[in-house]
Amino acid sequence: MTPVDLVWLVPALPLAAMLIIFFGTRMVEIAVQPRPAAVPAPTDHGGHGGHGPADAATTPDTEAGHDATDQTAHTTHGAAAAGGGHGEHGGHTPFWPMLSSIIGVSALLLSFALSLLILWQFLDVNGDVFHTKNLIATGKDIHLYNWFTIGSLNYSIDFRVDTLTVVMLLVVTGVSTLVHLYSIGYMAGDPGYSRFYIELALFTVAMLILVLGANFLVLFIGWELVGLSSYLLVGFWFYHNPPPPGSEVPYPPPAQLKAFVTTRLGDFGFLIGILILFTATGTFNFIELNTKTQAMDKGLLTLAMILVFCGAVGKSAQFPLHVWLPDAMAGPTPVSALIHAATMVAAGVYLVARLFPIYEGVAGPQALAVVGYTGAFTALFAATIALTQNDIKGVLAYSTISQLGYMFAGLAVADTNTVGMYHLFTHAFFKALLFLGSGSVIHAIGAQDMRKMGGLARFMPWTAGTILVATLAISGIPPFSGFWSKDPIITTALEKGNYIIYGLTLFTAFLTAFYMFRLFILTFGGQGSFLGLWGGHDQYRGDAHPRESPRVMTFPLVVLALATILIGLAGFAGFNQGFAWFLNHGVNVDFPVAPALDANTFIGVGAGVLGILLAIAVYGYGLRLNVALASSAVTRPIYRLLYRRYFLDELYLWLIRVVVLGLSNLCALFDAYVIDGIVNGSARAVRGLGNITRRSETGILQNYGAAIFGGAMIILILVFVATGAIGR
Amino acid sequence: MITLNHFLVLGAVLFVIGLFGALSKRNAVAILMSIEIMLNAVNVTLVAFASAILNHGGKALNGATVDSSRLTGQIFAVFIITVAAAEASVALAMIIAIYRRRNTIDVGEINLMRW
Amino acid sequence: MQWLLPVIVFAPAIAGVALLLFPQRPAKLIAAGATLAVFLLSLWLYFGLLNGSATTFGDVLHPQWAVDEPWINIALGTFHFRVDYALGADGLSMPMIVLNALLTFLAVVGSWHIDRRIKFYLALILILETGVMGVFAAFDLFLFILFWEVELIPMFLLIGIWGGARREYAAWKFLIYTLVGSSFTLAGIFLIYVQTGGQSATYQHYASVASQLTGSLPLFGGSVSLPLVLFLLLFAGFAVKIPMWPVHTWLPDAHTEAPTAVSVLLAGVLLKMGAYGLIRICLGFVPQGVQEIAPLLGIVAAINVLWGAGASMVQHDMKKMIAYASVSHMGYVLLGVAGAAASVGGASLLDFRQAALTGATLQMFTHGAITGMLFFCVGVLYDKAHTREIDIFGGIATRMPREITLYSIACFASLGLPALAGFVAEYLVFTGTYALLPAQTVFAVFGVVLTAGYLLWMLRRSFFGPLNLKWRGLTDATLREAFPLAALAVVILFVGIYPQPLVDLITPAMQQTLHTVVQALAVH
Amino acid sequence: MTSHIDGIQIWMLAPELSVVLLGFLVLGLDLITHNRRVVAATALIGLLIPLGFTLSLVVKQDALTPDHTAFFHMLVVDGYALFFQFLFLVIGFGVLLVSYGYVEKFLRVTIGEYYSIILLSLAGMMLMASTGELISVYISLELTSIPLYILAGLSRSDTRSAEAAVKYVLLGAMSSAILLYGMALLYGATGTTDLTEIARNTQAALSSGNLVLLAADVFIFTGFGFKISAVPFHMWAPDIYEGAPTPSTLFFSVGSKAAGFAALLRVFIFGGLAAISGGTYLWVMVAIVAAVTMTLGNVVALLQTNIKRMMAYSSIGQAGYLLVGFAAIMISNSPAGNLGILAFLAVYVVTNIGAFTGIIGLADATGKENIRDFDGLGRRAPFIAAGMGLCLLSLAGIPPMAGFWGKLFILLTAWNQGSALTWLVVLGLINSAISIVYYANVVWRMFVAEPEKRDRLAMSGSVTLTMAVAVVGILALTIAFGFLLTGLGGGAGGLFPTATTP
Repeated sequence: MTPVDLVWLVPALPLAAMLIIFFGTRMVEIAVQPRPAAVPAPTDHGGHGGHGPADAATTPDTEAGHDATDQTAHTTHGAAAAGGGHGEHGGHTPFWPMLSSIIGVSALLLSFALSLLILWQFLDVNGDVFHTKNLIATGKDIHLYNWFTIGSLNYSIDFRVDTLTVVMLLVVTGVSTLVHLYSIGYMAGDPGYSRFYIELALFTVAMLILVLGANFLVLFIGWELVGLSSYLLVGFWFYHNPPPPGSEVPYPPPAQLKAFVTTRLGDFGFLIGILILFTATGTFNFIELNTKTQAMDKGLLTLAMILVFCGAVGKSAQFPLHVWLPDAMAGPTPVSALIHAATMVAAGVYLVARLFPIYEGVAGPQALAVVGYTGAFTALFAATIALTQNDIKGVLAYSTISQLGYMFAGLAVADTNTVGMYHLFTHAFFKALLFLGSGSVIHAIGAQDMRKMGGLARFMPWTAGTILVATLAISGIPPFSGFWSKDPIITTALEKGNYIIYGLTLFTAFLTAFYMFRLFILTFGGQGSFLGLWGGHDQYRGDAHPRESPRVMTFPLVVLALATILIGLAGFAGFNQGFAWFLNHGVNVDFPVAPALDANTFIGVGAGVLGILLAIAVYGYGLRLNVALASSAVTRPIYRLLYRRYFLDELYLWLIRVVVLGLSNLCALFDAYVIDGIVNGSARAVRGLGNITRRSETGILQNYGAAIFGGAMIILILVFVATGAIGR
Repeated sequence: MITLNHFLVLGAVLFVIGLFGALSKRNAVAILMSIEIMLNAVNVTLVAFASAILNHGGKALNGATVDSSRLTGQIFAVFIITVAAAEASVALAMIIAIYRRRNTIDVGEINLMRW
Repeated sequence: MQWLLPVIVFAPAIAGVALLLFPQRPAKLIAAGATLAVFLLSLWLYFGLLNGSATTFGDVLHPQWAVDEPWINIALGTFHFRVDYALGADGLSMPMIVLNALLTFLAVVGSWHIDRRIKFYLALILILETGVMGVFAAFDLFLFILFWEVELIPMFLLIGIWGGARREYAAWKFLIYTLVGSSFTLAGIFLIYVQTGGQSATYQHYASVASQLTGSLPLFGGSVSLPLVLFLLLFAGFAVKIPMWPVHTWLPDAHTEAPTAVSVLLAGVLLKMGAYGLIRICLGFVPQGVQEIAPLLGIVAAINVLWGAGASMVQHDMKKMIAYASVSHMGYVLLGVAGAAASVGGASLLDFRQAALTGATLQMFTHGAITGMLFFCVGVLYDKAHTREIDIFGGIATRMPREITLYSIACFASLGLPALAGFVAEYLVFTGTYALLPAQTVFAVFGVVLTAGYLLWMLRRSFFGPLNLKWRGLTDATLREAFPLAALAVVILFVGIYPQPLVDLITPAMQQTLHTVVQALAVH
Repeated sequence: MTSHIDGIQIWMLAPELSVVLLGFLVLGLDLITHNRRVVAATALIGLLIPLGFTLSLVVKQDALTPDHTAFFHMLVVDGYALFFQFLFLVIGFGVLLVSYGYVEKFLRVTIGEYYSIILLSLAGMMLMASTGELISVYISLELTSIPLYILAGLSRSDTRSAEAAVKYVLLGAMSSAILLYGMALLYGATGTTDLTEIARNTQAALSSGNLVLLAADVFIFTGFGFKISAVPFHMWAPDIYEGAPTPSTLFFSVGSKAAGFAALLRVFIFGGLAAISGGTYLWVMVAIVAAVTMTLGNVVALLQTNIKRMMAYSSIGQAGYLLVGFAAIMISNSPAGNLGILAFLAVYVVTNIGAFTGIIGLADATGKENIRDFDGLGRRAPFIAAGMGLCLLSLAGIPPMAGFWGKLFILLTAWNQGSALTWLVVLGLINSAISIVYYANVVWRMFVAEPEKRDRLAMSGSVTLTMAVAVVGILALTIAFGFLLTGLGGGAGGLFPTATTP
């Protein structure tokens, strides 16, 4: 019984936690709540406070009463709800909800520990400790149970643990643990506190199922379930009032709907792809697919792989299905950090990495080409939008989309999934850090519009410092982790002679650095000495009283920052190669997966530096470039185009309104008028026939007699004619 | 020489005359009389057939031979006459009844019930 | 165990008639008791078999607990009229029997608040249960059609007396639609009875001669293939019940006007009678007929899915939306059957046929549970708010968390979320049919997206967002109201996570059916 | 064939004789006593005597004359005749019982007179089923009809009753005239009025004779078609049904229709008219008539507001289904088709009695007879309403009531004739779908519609008893339909001397 055999515990622990909270502490919490005298009228705070928060999505409840208490609880923190995107602050969490969070966190800690053990077991190649030799090469299949077997078709619930899985396990459990921890502070006093932990746990379970799945069936189950938890968490504050018109802040109810349906659109392609593969090979299992697909028709296989990639496009918010991710920021910030930055959105990347042997080896080159160009284009596309956004989470959202684009590009250009996966690995940490940091800011000042910030560094040094680290990392500045994962993508693209992707990614690197530092300066700094980070006069443009967040929130920031730095430093010690070795089942890859000391690297880094300098120049030293661009007649439309996100949302809305609803109305009307018209018409026809025939019944005796004899005569003549007796 | 067909034609003509009367007269009693004519037409036909079969040594129209000593046709006619009388009496009673109620025996006006 | 099946079939009706003789007061308790007893009996059958020596419900040739007595048996010259009182259960019918028993029980519990002419109401529901049970348990074609029409009048009256505003129109539409359809089915039964020698009408007989049933009929000088005619005639009645586009328009009216519990039964089990007939009789006894038309049937199935989804998208009445949703979901059953019968690939694709057909059968069960749950949810909401207008609500999730939680579970099950029952069936159907009818399947799969669209849109409009102050006084579902929902939720979750017990019992029956289908293919 | 009259022959005539005597007895009793109960009891109990005779004949069939005929083939006491005798006795029971309360309320005759008229007509009907000879067919037909004319006109208050009587008697006379003309031609063509001989002689073909035979066939069919109210000879039915007192209407709808079919089958099959050479197209005539009859009956019934008029059209529709079976017989002397007709009639009689019992019950209590007057009857008189609903649904052919089996079987026999009648069967099925609309409409009124006043209606014991009997009868027929068919198998077979000895 080695750790890897217990891998099912990794998802099982959060599941247990979820059930315990659902049926245990949450129930008690509801039970012990005082009954309110009357249901208070909902009140509105700061333009758009929520009211009557309740835990619709997961909470069974004995009486509607507790909502009222939630309401009162809410009103005390109402002002903090301003911005419509985040919950109450500084409220203290009662005992039972607190217990829920403790249960959640401890469960996650255990899973994380177990994952670490499994990593150790994998690294222990000679089986000195665990007596499992060379697990790294073979991996481990774990058969849980059968759904059913039909003839030779096998629908079974299997897990597979191999190096790729282990990496994902670590990322998911690690980041998830920190977010659980962080949320204790961030969600403090929120009426849906326990519900939050239930849904967070649900997400973790689903994500773990996704990465553990040994076949498309299990993977798809996890795939859809993370979609569900994303839906629930995005809509966590479903009861808030809509934000005022013109605000960049997304609104939960439509956002959650958008998130689910858009990804479903991708899943449509995904499912078709699965069906093609299944029909051709008769199996869902990834390992079997690697070999069985070789017999498949190349063109069909390529098509299938492209369709499968559609799923990734949806889940990882690539163009053109990226529109849901920015809106998904309507969820609480920890959720954005965990689901919509670090883990779930990376599922698409994981999917391609998981199927990389088929993509790279078996299927036609077109498949990977599609992946690569989509990724590269999306990277640039999202970056351009990020330049203009004012909502701090909005910028981060688009940067996420852009970085995911990098990952796909990386998968496409390299001969191994290492490059892309490594960027996923590093990105998970620094992007989570960025989001949690922004969350800490929002938590402090109750607003998320960067124009309402500035100079916060002096109030919240920890947050500022950690975010700076992340910003440098994402800008690809050595020695931070981002440099080690991002630069290889750019350089490999060049070495492969794929100049388009090279150009796109390179330019994107420049833009990334620019908008990230724009974000940093607008938030924490300003104009003046040291970018107004310290000293100088107060740069704060808002009206709240910012203060550093509690330890429970800053601690995860520090941990993540350390991770970013350490992974970066480890890079000098050939960590990249080690990662590659591990990911390739203990085989050393013969090509560079780390930036070498050559021109390309300098160009890559240079792009980043350039971006940073420009940002400093504009936002630190008042170079009025941005204002000029935004106002000049020539560039104004472009600025507007970017600011309005290329009007894609409007386009989709129009499509839905006109095409989908139009056709739907057509169906409904056809039913109502054509089909029912025929039905009712025929009924009316029968009655009409009756109405005509009944007129023959005149009531006059002699007509009846005439009918008798006339009828007899007609029949007689008919019979005679028929028998040929007459007229012959 | 008068053959069977003459009698048959006579019967048919009588029948049609009766029928015409039954369908055209408005007076219920007249209709009743017309019906009697129709019945008598039947009687003529029956008796004609009977005598014809007798003369042809019991050969029926379609060539089948039967015991020629029978007087079935005539007997049938007698029965018809008798029953017709009974029927007529009942009919007259009914006509009187309707006359009592409606003061008319014009069948054109006896049409309370229709459709 | 011989006596068990007849008891399950006839006990409800007897209880129903007895109900009319008893005084008002205990009526609900009696009805609930009777239905519960029937449900437990059906479970006994089910699990007694699971644990018992037998490992399967067998197939149409080897039904369990079979009863077979000649009822009408007269021979005159060359003409032989024989009707058997033949009951039995196999992998196809048993899940339906359990489902019917469960839903009827829940329906009785769910109509606890009804007081108007309650005795008559419950009696009709019980008679209805017997009718439906008979359809699933009958093993003789004439017996089948007899039970098939028993259900009509109770349903007619249930809609007519306890229905909504347009109940008169709905009830009559339901009655006439169904009757016209079933009169063609009866003609088909005559034809198949005469064509197969007219010696016996038992399923075993037809199943054994199914593959020899070929040839053609003279028609207006020309000639048409006999199996095709047979299929079209027999299918006419089933198509109305399923309901298949374009004869589906009775369903939205009936479901919308009927009282909650009756809508549950309508969508839960009555539609399944059509699907059952399609699989058992059309596919089982005239496989060639289905084969000749399978691609077309697949296309119609896809239309069903998309059309139903589209129509649901623009409904303003929750019940009507769910009604159209069941039109959409029954399309998957059609698709599965069409796939199983498609003549491409021959016997080589047997496994995929198996998957498709098993999926279709599973879909019958899951859709019954899910849609039943959905209608219960709407019912609870309606009893409190007295409206079903989607846009009239808003943010009421804050008022009735328990109700909305269960409602959302039902919705997610309906849109095919994994770990809930709907997904299992749909996934199975898709994986099966794609191999046989790719194009049709692709279109049908797109229905999954639309379903998510309209269901979640409905959730968003009615339950989320700021509370519409109008509904401030709304109270949450009481435990009694929530009981049927919770019960169904448990079933849905169980099947969604661990479908094996169900599938293992369905599979053998499907194998036998497919055996004849493949034989027919060989004949082709 | 025995040349002289002996005891056996008297015994064979005993059922009809005893019914006639019973009629006179009741009439006389009515003069002596004024106790209605005594008279009614006598009639009802008295009916057990003919029933006993019939049963004795059934049991001791082998003790009869070898060819089951008496009085020189005038009387044929085969299974077919016995079945109809039994059926008519059942009808007698039902009508007498249900009309008990109605008579004194609404009619201008005493119960004794009314009963005696019915009994005499009943005797005629029994004879119609068991005569083997044209003259006696005619006599028994008139013996049936003349009392019916009287029954139509007995209402005390209602003007429509007298009108109905006049129409009925005049049209009846016309129809019997054409029937007689047909018989005359038949006699001329075959030289005999004895059905067995006719059957034999029709085989000998002669073209001129065939024309006459065909004409005879058509005229005779017309004559009986009037009795069974087949389109286009149906037109009297709605008016007479509506105008006549309701118990009389019931008697017409079951008694005279059944008698009509009894005689029709007897003449056409026993007399071999169905099988005349060159008559091969006769079935087309019957099929067309059947199609028109059921369609017109059901379609027009949809629009009626008076329940009795609706029932009239419904009975026309039912006649259509019966004619479908008759068409099957005309194609090939199929015993099955014949059996179908008998079984259908048996079920039809019981269900129709039940349905009319409901109507009479309402008329008894309220004197109303419009369909709207049935609103809420389900709550004003639950048992009567339930029974009536059951019967109506049975008429509509909704399972599990016996009507479903009857319709299913008769249509199946037609379908079994090969593709010739397929269209007719499908039309029949569609018609039954249509018919359900107006039957279910009454059910809707009784159980769904709200009554203007909720009072409980007091139903007379006789009505309730009749309804109970009818309901039990239907359920019994449903379950025992198999036995009914097997039991009748002999009865129907008895009609086919050729079939039994090929």
